[in-house]
Amino acid sequence: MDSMSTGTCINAKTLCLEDFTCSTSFLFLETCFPFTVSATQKPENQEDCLKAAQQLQNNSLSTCRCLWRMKNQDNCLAIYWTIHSPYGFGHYDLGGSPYKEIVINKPWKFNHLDLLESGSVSQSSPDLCLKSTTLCTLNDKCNKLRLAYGEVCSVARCQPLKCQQELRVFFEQVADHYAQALLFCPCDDGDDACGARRRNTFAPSCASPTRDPHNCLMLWNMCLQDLLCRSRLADFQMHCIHMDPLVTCVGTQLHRCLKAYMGLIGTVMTPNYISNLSTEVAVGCSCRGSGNQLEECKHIQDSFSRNPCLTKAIKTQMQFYHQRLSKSSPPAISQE
Amino acid sequence: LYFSRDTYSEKLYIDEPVGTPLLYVHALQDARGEVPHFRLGQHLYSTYRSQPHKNDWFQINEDTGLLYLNQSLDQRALEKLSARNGGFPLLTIYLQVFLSPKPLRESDCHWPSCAKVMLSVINTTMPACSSLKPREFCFLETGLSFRIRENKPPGTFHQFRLLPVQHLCPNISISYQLLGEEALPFYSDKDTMEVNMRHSLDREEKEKYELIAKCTVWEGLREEVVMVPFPVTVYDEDDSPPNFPNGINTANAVVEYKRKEGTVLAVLQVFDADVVPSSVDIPRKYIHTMLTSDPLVNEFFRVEHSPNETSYNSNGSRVRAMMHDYKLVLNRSLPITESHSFQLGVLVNDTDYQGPGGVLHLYFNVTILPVSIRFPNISYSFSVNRNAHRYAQIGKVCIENCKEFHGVNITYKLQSLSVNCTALGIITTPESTTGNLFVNDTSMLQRPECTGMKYLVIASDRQSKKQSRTTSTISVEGNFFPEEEGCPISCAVNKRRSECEECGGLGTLMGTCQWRQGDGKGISKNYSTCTPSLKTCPDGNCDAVESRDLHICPQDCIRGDIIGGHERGEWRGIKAGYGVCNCFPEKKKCFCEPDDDKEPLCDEVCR
Amino acid sequence: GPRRAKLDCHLRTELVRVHELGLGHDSDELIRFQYCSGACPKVRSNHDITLAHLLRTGRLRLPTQPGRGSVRVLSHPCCRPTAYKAVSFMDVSNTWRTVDSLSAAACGCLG
Amino acid sequence: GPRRAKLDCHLRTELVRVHELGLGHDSDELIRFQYCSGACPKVRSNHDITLAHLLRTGRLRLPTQPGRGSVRVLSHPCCRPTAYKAVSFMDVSNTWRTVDSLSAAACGCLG
Repeated sequence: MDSMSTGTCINAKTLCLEDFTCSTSFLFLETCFPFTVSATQKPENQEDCLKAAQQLQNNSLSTCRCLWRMKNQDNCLAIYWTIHSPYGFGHYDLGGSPYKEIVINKPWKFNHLDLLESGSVSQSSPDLCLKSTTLCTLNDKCNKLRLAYGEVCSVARCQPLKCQQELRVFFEQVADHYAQALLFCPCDDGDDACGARRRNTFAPSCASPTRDPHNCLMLWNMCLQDLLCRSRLADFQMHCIHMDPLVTCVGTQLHRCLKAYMGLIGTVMTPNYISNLSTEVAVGCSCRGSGNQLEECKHIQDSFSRNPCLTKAIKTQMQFYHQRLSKSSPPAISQE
Repeated sequence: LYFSRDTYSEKLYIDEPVGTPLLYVHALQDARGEVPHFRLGQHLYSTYRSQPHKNDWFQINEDTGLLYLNQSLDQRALEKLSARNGGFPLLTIYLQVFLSPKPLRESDCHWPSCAKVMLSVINTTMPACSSLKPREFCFLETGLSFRIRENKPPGTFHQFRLLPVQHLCPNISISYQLLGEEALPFYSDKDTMEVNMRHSLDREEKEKYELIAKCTVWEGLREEVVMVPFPVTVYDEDDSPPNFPNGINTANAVVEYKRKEGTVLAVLQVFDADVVPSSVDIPRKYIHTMLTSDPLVNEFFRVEHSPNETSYNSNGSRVRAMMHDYKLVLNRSLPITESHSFQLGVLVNDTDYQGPGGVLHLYFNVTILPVSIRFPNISYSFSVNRNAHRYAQIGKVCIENCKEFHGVNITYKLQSLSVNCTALGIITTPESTTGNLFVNDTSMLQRPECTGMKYLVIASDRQSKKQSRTTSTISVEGNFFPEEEGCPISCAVNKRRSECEECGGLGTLMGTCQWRQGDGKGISKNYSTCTPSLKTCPDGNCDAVESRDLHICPQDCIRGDIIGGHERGEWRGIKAGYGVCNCFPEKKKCFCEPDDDKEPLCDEVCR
Repeated sequence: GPRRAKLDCHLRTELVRVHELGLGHDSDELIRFQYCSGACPKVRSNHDITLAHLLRTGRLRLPTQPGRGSVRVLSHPCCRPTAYKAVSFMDVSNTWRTVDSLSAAACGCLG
Repeated sequence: GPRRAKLDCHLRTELVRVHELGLGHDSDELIRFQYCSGACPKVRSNHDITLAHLLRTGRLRLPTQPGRGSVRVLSHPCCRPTAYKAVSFMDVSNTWRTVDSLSAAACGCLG
């Protein structure tokens, strides 16, 4: 078992299976939640599932997590949700995030930025979104991963599922600051071309066509059926909504919220800017036909379009990149 | 019984004394006489629900719903709880309050019979009263929102006082009220500071009350006012029977030329003032059945139900409702001989609605008219040039109303009435039920003795074998001139006007290809190309004749590679091209590039 | 030696703006256009030796192409791509487009 | 059509005396020397169209090769033999000689 998965749920499960009482509870729990391929039937009595879960409370399984870029992430997430599903606070509160806290602010630098600034690669329009696209093209890995999703998302060859998958690969493998430069590049007020590039750079017309938008509750249910989407949604809920009930939006929490926001891109709950000229974001769904669950539906919409911390995080990130990408930018600084 | 909120919240400082009241939960009755008993979940939770902790600190009064501190929460206790929070600082403690007498499973907490309590933990002791700002005496930042079921008995659903802060600072004088409450179905009691309903509510009259709560705090002579939103959502009950908007429950449906499966013949609407069942549950709850035992009707007709949320105006505010469309649709293509009229009844049942009138009847008066295959009483005459190449499209024949027909399988045939000269063929275009006459044998045209042709044109419906005939006379014009030697068989191969107009190709009417000069603006639909006939190619449609042979119009029919700046047609062909598009049908390949791109000069390779 | 290797047939990269490609696409995006260039060592086949000789001595008269200089004859293998790859970009209307076989992926001396 | 195909890559024949071959053989016998030449328009790819455009517009600056002008770049497949055949003749001392792979047997657009 590779080093990445020590301390993750994969490791915790291996230890558990070596212990008789632990493995009986865990294997029973696996039948409660059809996340693992092997689980077929579902016990009628949910009570036994809760008892089995409670027996594992002091086991390392109930505090294990997964890592963003680990190998066989799906297995790890399946184990996490097998343990955590009994404890939900109702359908619309997913509890904690399966992803382990990550140290974020490693100092980074755009290579070739000097090349761009020296003007040797002629830059006709100073539009910073085009500039961040160029920076990605000049970086081998970013260019390769961007072309990979670009091809399966482009017009006349769009394959929505493959497009979503390649988008996820892009965000999981490219260095964060390149992905964020593309996603949160600042545009001058009224610069429609820049805003249009920013809004289409992740091929929404292919990845999440919103011809007749789903009801948000249906979209939520679809996401919960998918292991990865459920995990990214729980991460977003935890780091962009629950972590700050008094809505203070303080310090590093902003950056972690952006990481969670980016984690949703490429799932059915892919958010995007609402227009070329706005930095407000929303997920593509409507609340028509919600019946008595209009409040829950509106809550899903508001967690993207009326989320003060998310809005502040995006604005802060744009100011940062404005400073980093504009001509007179100081030498590389680690980003707090 | 149901909670008036799905989440209650309050602030929690460290070392607040035992017995400190935290908040009241409120339950409203579904039926008079119901008495609520509140029970607290055994565990309290942090961010990670899988790490519940035994609840030693909080208690609830079973009858009044008052949540209070049973044991003071000190620094050590806080650290113990934080240890189980996955490494995050403990910001929130979650509790669960149950209503129903029989204990629900603890992990299954959701409205209406279980409410979440969110205590925002502040890692300091309670600040002195004097240091608190007026706002902190009045309201919390987490905001208020309430749920009241329509048609249920009125009751108390909120009390304004922030219990902990007013318990520790009793001499603060404070008052609350709802703005404009005189005209509202709610009122606030000055003494108990509770908010009550004057009477039960009707969602179909108003479903959202966007109220404002006003708090006034006096500190000595200074008076401070704080206002916050106080939204109340009225929850729906299926208490309105479905009805016919403007009373129409009958529609006529005539089937004539449009006999294709999927054709919508008529639509009837049913209005329902309720929004439950929601669009997810409607397929299960809103049932419709065709009241017929006639196998023909069941085989050839179906009813499609599509519910859409709508809204109407009710004294100044919008109220959501549902509009159900019932479409009568052809389930299979109807034979042209079929002739029949009947009334089809459809029963619509809102199974969720318990009262009378939950079942409605729709009626479709259906008339199926037979349709005849008949040529207009004219005989067709066309002309063809002796130099026309094979597949030149000479003209179209069409039975009466052919443009109207859908789902009817008409085919056209030719029978030659002239002995020494028969050069034409005919192909049917299914969508527009027309017959395309084209040159099929050019050798005949080149014989001097062949000066004209006469044909019998027969249109027949494959299913009913019904037929109609007419005659078509063709005059042969022009003198034959042998073609330029070495010309390609497809006009599309040529890349320049000169090459194009000196050659013929399959599909040419006069023996010479025609050059289309494009607008030369980037990748454009109007690209330059060489075509057998500007009328039919390229027009974005690989028609019945062109699809016979790729050499005729590869621009519209190519499925293979298109090299250079282009946009592919949705199924086939070149939708847009850059500069000149020319094709090599035998290689199934087309090129689009500006004409100035002559072959590169003989670069140094030649030395 | 290495200096010599630089001249041999190999993959080169040029940063080109999409609107410079000459395919009619309009976009300011940069793409990495890769192509093959460099010398192919003469394969001492009898045919090539004879052909080079006949060309050099002018013994071989080449029919000219109308308006396009003399017809091309090669007396050695040519440095050409042996594999291609598609390139994708966003055009000015912010639509993702892909052009097949636009960039060379590998080079070789052919023929 | 056939008239234009003559420009496309195909087999050509030239009657050459053996001593003109440049292989050092001495004989006045005539042999049929076959070689490949012509354009390859139908086999070009997007890569070729773009490369030709970049070359023509001067957008592609080619590094020069010492002593032999700019480095060779081909913006179209090259017309080269795809099969060879031997040629036999009697030299001045009336001995039969055979030169392997002297003449092209078939041509193709490569790369």
